[in-house]
Amino acid sequence: MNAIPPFEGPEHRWTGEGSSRIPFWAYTDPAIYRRELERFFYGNGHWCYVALEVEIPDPGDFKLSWVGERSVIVVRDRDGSINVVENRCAHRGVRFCRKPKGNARSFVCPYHQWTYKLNGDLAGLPFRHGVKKEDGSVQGGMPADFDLKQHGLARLKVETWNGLVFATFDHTAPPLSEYFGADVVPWLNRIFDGRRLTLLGVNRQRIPGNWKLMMENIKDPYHPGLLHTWFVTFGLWRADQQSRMVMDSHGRHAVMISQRNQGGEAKAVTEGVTSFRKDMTLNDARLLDVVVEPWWQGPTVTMITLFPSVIIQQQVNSLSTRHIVPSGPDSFDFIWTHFGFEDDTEEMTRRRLRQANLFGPAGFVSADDGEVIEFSQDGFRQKGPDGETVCELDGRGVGPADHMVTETLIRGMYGYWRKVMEI
Amino acid sequence: MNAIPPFEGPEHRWTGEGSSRIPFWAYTDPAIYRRELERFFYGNGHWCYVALEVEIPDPGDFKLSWVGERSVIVVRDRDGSINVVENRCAHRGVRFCRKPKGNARSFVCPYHQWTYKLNGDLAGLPFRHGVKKEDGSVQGGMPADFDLKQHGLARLKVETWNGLVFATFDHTAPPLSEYFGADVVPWLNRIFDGRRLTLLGVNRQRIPGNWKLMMENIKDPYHPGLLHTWFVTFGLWRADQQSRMVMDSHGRHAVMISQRNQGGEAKAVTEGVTSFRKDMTLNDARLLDVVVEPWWQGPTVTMITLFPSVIIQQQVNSLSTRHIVPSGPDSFDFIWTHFGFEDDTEEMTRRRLRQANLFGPAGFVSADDGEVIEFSQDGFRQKGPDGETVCELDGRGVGPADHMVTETLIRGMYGYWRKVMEI
Amino acid sequence: MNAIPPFEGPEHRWTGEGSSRIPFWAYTDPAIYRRELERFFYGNGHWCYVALEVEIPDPGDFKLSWVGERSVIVVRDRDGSINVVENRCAHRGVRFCRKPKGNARSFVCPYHQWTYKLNGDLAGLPFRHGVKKEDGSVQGGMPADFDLKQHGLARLKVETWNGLVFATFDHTAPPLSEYFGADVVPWLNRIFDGRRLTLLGVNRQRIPGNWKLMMENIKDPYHPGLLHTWFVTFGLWRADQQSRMVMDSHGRHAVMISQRNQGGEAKAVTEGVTSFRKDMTLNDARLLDVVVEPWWQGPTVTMITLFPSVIIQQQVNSLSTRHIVPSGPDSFDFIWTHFGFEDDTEEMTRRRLRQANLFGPAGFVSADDGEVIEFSQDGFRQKGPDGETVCELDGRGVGPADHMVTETLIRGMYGYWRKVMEI
Amino acid sequence: MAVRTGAIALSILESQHRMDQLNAAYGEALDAADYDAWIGMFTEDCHYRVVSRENYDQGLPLSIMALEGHGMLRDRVYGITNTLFHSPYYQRHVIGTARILSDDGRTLHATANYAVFRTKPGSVSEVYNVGRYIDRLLHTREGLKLQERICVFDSEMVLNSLIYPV
Amino acid sequence: MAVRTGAIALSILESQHRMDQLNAAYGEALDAADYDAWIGMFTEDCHYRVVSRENYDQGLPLSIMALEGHGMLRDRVYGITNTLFHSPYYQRHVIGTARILSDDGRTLHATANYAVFRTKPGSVSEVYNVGRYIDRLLHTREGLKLQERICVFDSEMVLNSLIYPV
Amino acid sequence: MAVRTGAIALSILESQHRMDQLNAAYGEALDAADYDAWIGMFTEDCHYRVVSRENYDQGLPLSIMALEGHGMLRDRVYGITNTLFHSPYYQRHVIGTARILSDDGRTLHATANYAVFRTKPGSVSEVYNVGRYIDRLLHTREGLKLQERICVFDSEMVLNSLIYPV
Ligand code: FES
Ligand code: FES
Ligand code: FES
Ligand SMILES: [Fe+3]
Ligand SMILES: [Fe+3]
Ligand SMILES: [Fe+3]
Repeated sequence: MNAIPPFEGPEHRWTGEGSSRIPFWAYTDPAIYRRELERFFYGNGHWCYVALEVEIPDPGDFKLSWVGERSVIVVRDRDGSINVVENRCAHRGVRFCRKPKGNARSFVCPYHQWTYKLNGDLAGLPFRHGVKKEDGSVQGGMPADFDLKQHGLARLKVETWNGLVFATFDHTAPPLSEYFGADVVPWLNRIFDGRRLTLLGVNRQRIPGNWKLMMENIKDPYHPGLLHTWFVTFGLWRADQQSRMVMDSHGRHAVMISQRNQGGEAKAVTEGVTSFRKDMTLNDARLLDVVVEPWWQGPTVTMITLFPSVIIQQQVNSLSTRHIVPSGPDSFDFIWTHFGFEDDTEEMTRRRLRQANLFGPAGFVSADDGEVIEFSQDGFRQKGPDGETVCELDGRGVGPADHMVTETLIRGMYGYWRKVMEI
Repeated sequence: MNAIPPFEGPEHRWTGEGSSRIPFWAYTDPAIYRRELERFFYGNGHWCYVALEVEIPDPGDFKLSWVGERSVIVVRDRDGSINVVENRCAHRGVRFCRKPKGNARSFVCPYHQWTYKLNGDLAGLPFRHGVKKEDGSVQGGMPADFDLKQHGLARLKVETWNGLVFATFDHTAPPLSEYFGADVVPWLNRIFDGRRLTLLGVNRQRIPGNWKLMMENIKDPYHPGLLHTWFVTFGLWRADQQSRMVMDSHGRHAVMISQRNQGGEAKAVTEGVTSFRKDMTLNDARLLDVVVEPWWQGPTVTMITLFPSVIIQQQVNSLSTRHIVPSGPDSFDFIWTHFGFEDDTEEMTRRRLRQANLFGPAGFVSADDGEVIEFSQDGFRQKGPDGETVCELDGRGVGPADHMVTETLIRGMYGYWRKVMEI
Repeated sequence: MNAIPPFEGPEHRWTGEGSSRIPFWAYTDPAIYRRELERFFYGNGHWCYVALEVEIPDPGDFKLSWVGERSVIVVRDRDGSINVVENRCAHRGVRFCRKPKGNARSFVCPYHQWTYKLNGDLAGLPFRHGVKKEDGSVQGGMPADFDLKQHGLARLKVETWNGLVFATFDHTAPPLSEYFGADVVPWLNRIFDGRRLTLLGVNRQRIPGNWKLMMENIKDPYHPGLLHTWFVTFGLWRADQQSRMVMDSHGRHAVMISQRNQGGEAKAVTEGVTSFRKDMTLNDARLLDVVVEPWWQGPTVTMITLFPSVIIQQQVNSLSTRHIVPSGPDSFDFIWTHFGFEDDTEEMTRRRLRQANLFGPAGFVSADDGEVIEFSQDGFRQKGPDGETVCELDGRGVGPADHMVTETLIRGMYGYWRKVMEI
Repeated sequence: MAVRTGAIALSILESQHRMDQLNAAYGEALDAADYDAWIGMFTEDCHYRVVSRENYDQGLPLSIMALEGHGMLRDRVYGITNTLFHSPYYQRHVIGTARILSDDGRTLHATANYAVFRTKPGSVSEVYNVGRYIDRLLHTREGLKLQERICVFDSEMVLNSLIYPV
Repeated sequence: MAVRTGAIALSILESQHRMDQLNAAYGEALDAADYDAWIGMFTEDCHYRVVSRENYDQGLPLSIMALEGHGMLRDRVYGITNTLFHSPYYQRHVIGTARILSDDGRTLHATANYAVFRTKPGSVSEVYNVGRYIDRLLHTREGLKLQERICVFDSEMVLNSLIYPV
Repeated sequence: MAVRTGAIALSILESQHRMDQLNAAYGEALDAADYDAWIGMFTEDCHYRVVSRENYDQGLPLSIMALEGHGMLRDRVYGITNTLFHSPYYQRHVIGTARILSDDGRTLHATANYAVFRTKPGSVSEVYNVGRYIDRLLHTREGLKLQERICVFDSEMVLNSLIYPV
């Protein structure tokens, strides 16, 4: 029979110019995905989010986290610094650490008890020099040239940023400040200015869609005022608001900034918007009892996408990091860590917790984001490798914008993606 | 290391002549399966069954259905005609329609509210012309050259046949009458003569086997008198009956026609048949209270296979369509829609419902068809790519037959399959 | 875009010398796995374990078993001999036998009732010569040249070994005695000396790891005294014991032999061993109420790995076969059959059953073997194709040893594996 | 120490006990493939149906199993044990506390949620069929008997076949 | 024949019956999407939370749903029925026998294990959310009402979204 | 209004209540890893077995866990908490209403169906072990105690390991 083209592989070409039409195979092809892991999550100078410092306050405290598909241990060392090491024994590959959180003086792989320091160095292993018998002869042991230094846990380069912890397998990666870029840093520092954080909790959801769809979703100022009734109805996010779309120089990171208005009707942005509910009011206003915080300096919403692994959310009084953990081309885990500040009053904490009802897997304005991402992947899958999305709102180019009626941030991300993926 | 032959791909050759020995890889190879989707379900002039008209009686009524692996919406338009459009938004690919059935005035994708007419045309989208500010300046919007006409839902070619609805992505497909062919049409019209149908209900089963095995099963007059005790014992289907095997000129569609006899012993066809139960009688005869209907004009059973997507069953008083929805090489969903006629008496409806106990996922004579299909796939899988079935009952050629002791219809289908698959 | 290297295939090279560093792809690559099935489980003169004779004592008794991924029927024929035939109908491939155990006079495939003798020969099939009508004419039937002999069930070559049953698809395979080799046979015969066995029961576990990891685990005398608290604490297995590591001349089969000591502290082998529990004693000593059996002739533990499919365990008074049934590169089923001897006293049977608490999916010293195998596969998967294990305890060469401080048996197996796999 | 707050007629506790015991016995009988016991829990003139939620909610009459009276139940059992070729499997019922909707001392209406797990021998367990029993029962000298049990199942995509009653 | 061994205060059997009936009705209401009935099982000033076991065990206050009083419950129902775009799914609750930890005739503390199965229409059923109800209830004239229900779930990785209460 | 139809001895309702409460407490203890509470539900001379349906039905004596008396139960608990290396997981028991087969006031025989769900922290829940408890209990001053519990499970292919009792 004549050759049958495999689903994945070389015959995939991105023929069009620019980045306003994304081919479906960019979301479904396993080989594309493996290259994404190599280049975005494990290499090419990219940093991944792994934790908040407050999750491991004391020496020896550790938590398991993820860099791409690789399990890593984030641990605070005796000197208070933070190490990130891969959770894979150097002897025979065992992912040995199984407790999601804990405190350790060292790491011991149970299989043969190879023992590692908190920085991943191999401290020792049983019978390295064999077992001495009565007659003095020695049985077994590791070869004479065995070098402990060559057999530690894979160690990642680590940087913290006012309470955030980032890591990378690429030890040639630039410093975080350079990685984030001058346009994004101020918005990051607006939230993370060195204040101590408090941990409110973690929520997790498994979303059966390609990981990039979540980045798109938070680089898409077009949808919130349309998909999310609460946003348009209560004026949390809608096209008649003063807003700005910021990008780093590569187009990979972005910030969506906006200032809430009073909501209600406004011909230009609610007319014909089926999700708008003219007469909707809350039975219990406490769900949206917004109180302005001084550090906001205006904006009520800032959504920061730090490519490829994390989204940082300020939605009025609700704060969280959202960690993207990809697993295959058509699924990722999305881990929400909600936090506040050490100087929050009890009321403010209760307020943040009440507003948390809007977010996460059950959130009034986030549950449906997970749903549409699932349905997008459904659509890509059913069509097969050809077919493409159309991201041409506000043109086909890439650049910052001072409004929401644009898909420029998405185009920015795929412009960068094409470059790095060499596609 | 020397190259390791991948499981799928070019090294699969159908060396033998004819179509009486089907290689196992025809049932297991993912690449073969993808070509089947392209050529049988999406192209090459093939039509797929999608619904009964009676399921969507009124304007705006819609139901979700499947063409191959693609989700489609079958909807009755204002003028009473029926449209079939792909359930995938032209903007960013979302499979947006999630209700299995309903009534709509238009289709709105929730993500950004692109809105489509019932015929799939894009009616409009929010902020297409941007948002006008107080100062009159306009923010965002789609490019000037954006053409609504280029961004509708994929629309399928549709034809109805006395209550049956068929659709195809291939707009060059021939008319249904030509597709079915002159030999099959009379048998279709015998059941579907323009009478109004009544909907009795839908049953679904997921069968972990290749989709072709179900077509084979209903092109296999050899097995019913052997596998199905009820058929041989109660004379519903056995080799001593007067019967005919009809095929279209391509060998892809077929009709198995037979006339019930009184059952009981008959040396030639029950001797040594372990499933035959000489002394079996029903405790409640109502399960098989057959009443001849005038339109039968003789035959008590007609099983029509309309390649690739549907089987139409008349088994005495039980009528149904059985829709094949493939998903991967080793599984398909099988959707049974039971129906009657508007002029049925209450007794006749009750009779059809009682006889429905013979069919479907729990049916006295159908449950085991699903089982043997699963076990066939088990057998193919365990053997690996080599190995073949032997379909040589009544010779190795292809042609109609006036008896049941034959596998000619199966050979007919695979003859056609080889031609279209170019294998 | 430039070609994306597929995960599997030729680019996998084992560059290093010897067999002390096993590349992760040897455990994860589907193409490697398929070649393993072909060469180790189905060909190249390898034998697989399928049953204990005592499981099918009487003529007609059968049980389903596995050779690699292929379902086989192990059946005792009228003359008391044992046949092993593949559970796949020669007509259209149905894996027809569905009862795990039973008694049969012949095998009948339900689909069309092709009937096979207990040795797999096709005895007959319905309507082979067609159906004769009143007028004497004959309808259908198999072609004149149809030869029953060509259409039996695939039959395996079978040999029993004092109660063990082995089979192979490779009819050119050498006799078992040659396959096991002179160094292993005596240890096998020590347990299986012709005594009648008694069946105590079967336990099953699905271990999500590569099948070779289980062979490694039982060729790894290094871990028991470290992973398994009971072994080191109660002296069932620890480095200060007198022991021997035996291999066949190919390095594929092995025996780990050791003699229990009194346990307790022993600087050389317990110091720093975190799993050692100085003061641990049993609340109920009956769990470890070991009684020496005359046939032991010294050794208290002999663990025999018969590559590729079975492990034979004597751990003090507990005896079992452990059958490896691979399914894909990253999972296998592990089937434990515990047995005793016909002349066991009731106490001895109770003792074997109590000691069974140490083994199987819930065993005090086996449950964690399954766990570490799962975690190994996790580690291989997360790292991707590069990365390798380090099996260099006691050097990098292959040879027998008179102690436990060695990974020589693992190196032996992979030396053989490379040769057969031509990698 | 608990305080008594408004009495409940003993008859209610008794009917509740009878109903929950019937469901427990029902599940055990099917899980043990004891079909005589199963039939014995129905009245001679019983109705037994297994119907998908979509058909039930739309008022469509089609079931996947619809049996009327002991005769048909026996015919089904004969099919299971003698004529229906299938791969054997275990069933395991876990049934929630019943709700008694009405009980006039002769006829009792009740519902209960159920989950049935399927396990092929030697394999893993899977969620097979979950749904709701909608029952009409009679108080008889031999205790409660099912005059009608409709099993309305959520699991509309049947995992290939459904051989045994649920 | 059974012999009586130490009496149990009838009030205990009655409270048990009330609690198990409430749980049965609770599951049935949610499985039928009867949200008014659902709200009616709570007191006006109720607390309803759905929280992961990891947060609960670590004493972290975050929930995935945290509602206070009928007003918020109604707001959630409005979200489910009017504003939250999602793929519809069936729920099926199977709830174990409740354990009454204390009952002073006014306030009752209880727990129960639950399993909720999710089925998308026309598809197969899956284990969706399993966990434990931790309840505080009031005896009222209309029977027991939930003053607080905390659903502590094991299923920490939510299968995409959780739209309806569990 | 419900009508009373044939009394049920209160002792039967009481034993039923005790048995169902014991099962509820049993599941809760294991799900909370409270092993002292678990041991406390057994008599000193108890037998506890977890055995596959295939072995049980064929009369083969092998179990995957077979413990005799508090001592062995404590040894198992020590194994779980100190010596058996494993990936931690949550258990969740959902147990059906018990059937009391006999009760002479001293010894009580009962059965119940159970489903145990396993969840690795931060992951999804899966059907882990479903089966049937076959129990012999004693009425004691501290209430019912398990003298023998045999967990006969359908889920013959264990999902790798089974560390905790079910
Ligand atoms: S695999 Fe970790 S110590 Fe051996
Ligand atoms: S994806 Fe459908 S409107 Fe945007
Ligand atoms: S497939 Fe076995 S007899 Fe036809
Ligand atoms: Fe959103
Ligand atoms: Fe059939
Ligand atoms: Fe071990």
